[in-house]
Amino acid sequence: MEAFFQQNTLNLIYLVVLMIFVGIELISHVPSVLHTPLMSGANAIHGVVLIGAIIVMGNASPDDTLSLVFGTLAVFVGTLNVIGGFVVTDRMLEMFKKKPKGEKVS
Amino acid sequence: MEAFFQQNTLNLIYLVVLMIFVGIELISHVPSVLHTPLMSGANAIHGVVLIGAIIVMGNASPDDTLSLVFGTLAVFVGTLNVIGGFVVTDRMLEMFKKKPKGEKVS
Amino acid sequence: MMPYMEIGYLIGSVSFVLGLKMMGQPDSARKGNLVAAFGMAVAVIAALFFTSKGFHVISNLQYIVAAIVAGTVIGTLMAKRVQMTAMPEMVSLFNGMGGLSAALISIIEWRHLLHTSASPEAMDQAAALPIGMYIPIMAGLIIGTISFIGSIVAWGKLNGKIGDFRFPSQQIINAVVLIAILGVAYLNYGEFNATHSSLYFFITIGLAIIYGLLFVFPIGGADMPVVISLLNSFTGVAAACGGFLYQNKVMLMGGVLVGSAGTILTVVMCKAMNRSLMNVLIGMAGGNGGGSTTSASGGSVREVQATDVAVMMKYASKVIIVPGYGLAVAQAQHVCHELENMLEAEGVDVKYAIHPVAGRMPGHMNVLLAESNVDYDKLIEMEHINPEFATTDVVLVVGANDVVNPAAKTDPTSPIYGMPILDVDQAKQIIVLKRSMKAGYAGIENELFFHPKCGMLFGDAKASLQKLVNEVKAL
Amino acid sequence: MMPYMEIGYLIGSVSFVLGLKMMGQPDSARKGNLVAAFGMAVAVIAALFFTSKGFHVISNLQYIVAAIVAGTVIGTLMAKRVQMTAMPEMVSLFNGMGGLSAALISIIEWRHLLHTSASPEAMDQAAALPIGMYIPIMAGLIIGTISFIGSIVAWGKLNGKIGDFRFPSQQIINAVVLIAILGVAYLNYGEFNATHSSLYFFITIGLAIIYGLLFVFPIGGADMPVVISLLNSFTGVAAACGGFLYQNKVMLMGGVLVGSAGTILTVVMCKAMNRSLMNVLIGMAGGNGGGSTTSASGGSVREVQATDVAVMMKYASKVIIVPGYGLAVAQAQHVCHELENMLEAEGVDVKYAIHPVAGRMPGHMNVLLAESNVDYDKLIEMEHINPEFATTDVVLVVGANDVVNPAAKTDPTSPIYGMPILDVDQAKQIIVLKRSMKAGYAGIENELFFHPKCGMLFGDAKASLQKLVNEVKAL
Ligand SMILES: NC(=O)c1ccc[n+]([C@@H]2O[C@H](COP(=O)([O-])OP(=O)(O)OC[C@H]3O[C@@H](n4cnc5c(N)ncnc54)[C@H](OP(=O)(O)O)[C@@H]3O)[C@@H](O)[C@H]2O)c1
Ligand SMILES: NC(=O)c1ccc[n+]([C@@H]2O[C@H](COP(=O)([O-])OP(=O)(O)OC[C@H]3O[C@@H](n4cnc5c(N)ncnc54)[C@H](OP(=O)(O)O)[C@@H]3O)[C@@H](O)[C@H]2O)c1
Repeated sequence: MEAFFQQNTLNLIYLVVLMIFVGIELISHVPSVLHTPLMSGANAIHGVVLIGAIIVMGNASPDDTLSLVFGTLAVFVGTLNVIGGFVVTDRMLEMFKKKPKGEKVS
Repeated sequence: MEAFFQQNTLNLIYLVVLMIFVGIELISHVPSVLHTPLMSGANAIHGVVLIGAIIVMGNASPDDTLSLVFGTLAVFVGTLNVIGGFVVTDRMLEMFKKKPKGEKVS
Repeated sequence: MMPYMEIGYLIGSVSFVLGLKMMGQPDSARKGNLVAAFGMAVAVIAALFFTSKGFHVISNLQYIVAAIVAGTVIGTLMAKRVQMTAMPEMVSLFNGMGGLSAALISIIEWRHLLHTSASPEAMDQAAALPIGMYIPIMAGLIIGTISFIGSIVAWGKLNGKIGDFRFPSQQIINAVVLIAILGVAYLNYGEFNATHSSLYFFITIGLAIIYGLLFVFPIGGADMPVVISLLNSFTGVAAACGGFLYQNKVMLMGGVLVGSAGTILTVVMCKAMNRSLMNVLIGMAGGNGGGSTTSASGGSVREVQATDVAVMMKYASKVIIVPGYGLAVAQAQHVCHELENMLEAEGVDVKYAIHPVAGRMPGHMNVLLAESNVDYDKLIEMEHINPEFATTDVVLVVGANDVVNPAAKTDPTSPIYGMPILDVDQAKQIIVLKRSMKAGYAGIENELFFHPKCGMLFGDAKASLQKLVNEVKAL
Repeated sequence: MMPYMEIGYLIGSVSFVLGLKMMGQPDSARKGNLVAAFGMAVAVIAALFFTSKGFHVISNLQYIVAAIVAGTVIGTLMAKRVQMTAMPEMVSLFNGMGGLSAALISIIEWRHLLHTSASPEAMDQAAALPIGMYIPIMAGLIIGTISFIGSIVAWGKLNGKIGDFRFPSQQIINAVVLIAILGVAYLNYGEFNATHSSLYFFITIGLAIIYGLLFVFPIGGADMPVVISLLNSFTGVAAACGGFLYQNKVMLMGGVLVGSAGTILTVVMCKAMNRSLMNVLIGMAGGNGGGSTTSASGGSVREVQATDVAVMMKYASKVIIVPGYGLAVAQAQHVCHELENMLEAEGVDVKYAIHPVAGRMPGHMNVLLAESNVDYDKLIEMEHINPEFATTDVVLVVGANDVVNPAAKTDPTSPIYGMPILDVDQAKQIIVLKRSMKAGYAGIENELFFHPKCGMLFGDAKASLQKLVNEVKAL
């Protein structure tokens, strides 16, 4: 419990709490036609796990094959998540381009 | 510039940025009749400066009269801000109590 | 051990956000205020009795507690005593107190900085003034002072103690002063040295005070709500500076939250009366220009007698009352409610049309009428009432002007063009209660008063309404 | 030096929030997506080439870059190739990849933890396993795995590879498995020791896999959008765990943001089809029940011929097309657009009535019809089109069922009771294109089909529409 409350952990907790608020506020006022693109966009964003995969690779010693293999795989699938996610989202949103204003959708 | 980017300063920057988002999101969807109570409520919240005044007093050495005087004054006015702010806000909002639902206002 | 202080601050910060969120919805607004207050209490207790090391009573507790008690008592009294309609003044005053507090903190911390740097061992590298502390200290000082002085002026204007006061090329002067402040503050840093730099320090304070005055003086009294909201966010930023200085999260969170929320709120308020923040700041509120009894387009006004109006209303099936700033000035909300009741008793359907910016602060009319216990369901927002005017026999405009000015729709040159208004001209009859032909807040003439359907019942709103009440009784 | 890495991460985090915010408004949505993508790029570069100490190329760069390039190429291809209507599958698949990545990271970090703790100097206090690292590692592992497996199953269900599969008392079993996972993870911690604890570790993984399967198997294919959105937020949390593990802010921010946004989104989606998340999770989607040709209330259906319908429409002055899931199944959007054009050419006013949850994902119909270049202004949202039915001659219901089912209004016992529907029964004539009398997603009968005004044109939507096109041409 103590360990859990180290100073820097506390910082992170602040960030987490605030971010939760942000997430909630951002989504609660969204027109329903945008739900799917939003889901897809969010899906791309959590591809940030890729950063973690990169860090892992950075720490892996070149002789620790298993870590390297898993790490590379992690980077690969992470990238799939990011790139695929953003591209799919973009394609979905392309559909909305012909929209003149924003009324009809909301 | 460097000094400005110390690790913990960076943490604070994250907090600041997020909080700005939160503030904006929270207010942008508010019915106009609530503007004044909100202003008043926010006014009470920044009374948190009182904490600073308390910290100052805590650090002031008992023989440093000027600090003590100013510090005490700071605590006093800070408290005015807090208490006065919350009480006024409450009185304003009291006005809305008879409201059944939330439509007419929004 | 657990870092109770940190946790206390965390609770505080979260309840601020939560509280403000709840304050944004009519149903939970009041609870939200309590939530925020609770968070504040927790944070204060954490500051008084804990350090990150654990339980530890703060030194000089006696003074602190004394000050807190005094502040609580006086603050509560002031807040309880104040007239509903004087609330904005109150808010402004309390806001100023916050700014003052921030400024005082900076002054003390500054002296502290001097001494530590002046101490022998620090002497050699005296010039090395920790910028990480210097910036927040000075920022807190400057912003705090401006917000303090500004709020006091705003307060004075609202209760009429201080009038508007414009001077040539004020923007330039203000800009100059602002730059001067930064310049001096910079010098103060560069020339830092335990002894004489304090001079620059005091100059900075002086300039900040001057800026505070110049900032608010030119702004029209009616725009004060906007200004207060702006100063409000200033104080927030000042508090946030303290947060940086002490790396104290609850101060930072609370301060920044208010800083950003306050700024948005200011913008939203301006939008609601369709003015740009810029206009407000450079004091472009059209001061009340005198009015004439013949319109530009040469029509003339029809004056009516209380008796006729009373008859008209008593035998109407539907009456809509349009309250405006004048109702507040005349403090006529109670007699207005009385009239409403009597008409209702006569079987007349009476409603109030609430324009979002009627009066001088958003929600002014709601607050005012609620005070006289008007049933909340009778207060209808603009967008909902506008369709109803067509089916209304009599519209009673009580001390409202701009919010029923057709120019907002018809005259692109008008300063209020584009502002949504109440379409009273749809009704069969319009009766306007005001003292003269004088213009309202926007300082422009109102074609409506020259409309054939429209009759003017001149006189103080309270007096006129009283007459109406008596007449209706008499009938 | 400046902590470029930190700044890069900051930029990343901010653009995530900004991007998601922009994605929430139709006008800025697309830009928002790019903003988020930009932020991601910055963060990745920061991770590759900087440390908090400054510029420093990461080790094993070659592998990393190779993997990234491969991922980019393949990811782009997959995303570009996929059918508009298969998008949800794609999203689900990519979401699974994210989960897998998180799980792999945890596995590696875990082995790392073992070795360091197993190292001689650590041996003596081997039991002291840093919980600050253990919790995020295990959490990342478990959540990541569940979300990986779950997403794959969802993907399989959406493209029909995997069917629904319910088993008795699944909730209890799921709960048990979940508890087991936590239990084993706890043992794994308690019994920590460089050698055999790995056993528990693998058991945890196994259980997580099982849970992932059990979690999604029972859920009806039609509910997959909701489930994907939920798994989406899971993956977010898994990424956030990484953020805790490495005290890496951009991972934390991005992860938490998606975690919270995803959760809300899930709830909102359920609301839109007026189901509770609970129902969805315990797989209470009414599977397609077989239908009858005589209604409970004993009415019978009227079957119509393409010719008659063609005539009807050609000489109508206003036709509204109600697209539904069937349009997507039949891939009939293009021929539908063709029909629309022909009618327009005949001077008929044609519009589309878009129900918020028509199809199988929100916006499904918009996406589908936009693909066949239907003019966006012709797609009218429910609340705007409903008033227009009264003035409509022919409503053409193409593969829609639940969204036009009057039971939602009339029958409190109906599972869709309370869901807002399109009031097609206001129109003069209703023509329904579907293959049989089978029920729709909600698995309930539709009184509308027995309505005297309503004629059924049985057959695959695409075929039927093609017939109509030909008939209209022929006339
Ligand atoms: N609500 C806000 O947030 C806010 C804030 C700042 C400014 N404003 C602005 O304030 C204006 C509000 O419009 P409004 O129609 O409510 O007020 P108004 O346009 O300012 O008109 C008020 C009218 O009431 C009359 N009046 C004053 N005292 C009176 C008394 N004792 N008895 C009877 N009549 C009296 C005045 O005419 P006589 O002098 O002839 O009696 C004046 O024409 C808008 O322009 C709005 O933009 C609003
Ligand atoms: N939009 C979302 O986010 C979402 C997500 C999940 C679930 N849902 C649910 O899905 C439902 C959507 O309603 P809906 O009316 O669009 O669809 P629906 O109620 O599921 O009905 C679709 C109808 O289309 C017919 N059909 C299927 N294939 C066809 C084909 N090839 N040609 C012609 N007709 C075909 C089917 O009847 P036949 O088999 O007789 O042809 C079926 O009755 C709602 O209940 C909604 O709650 C929506």
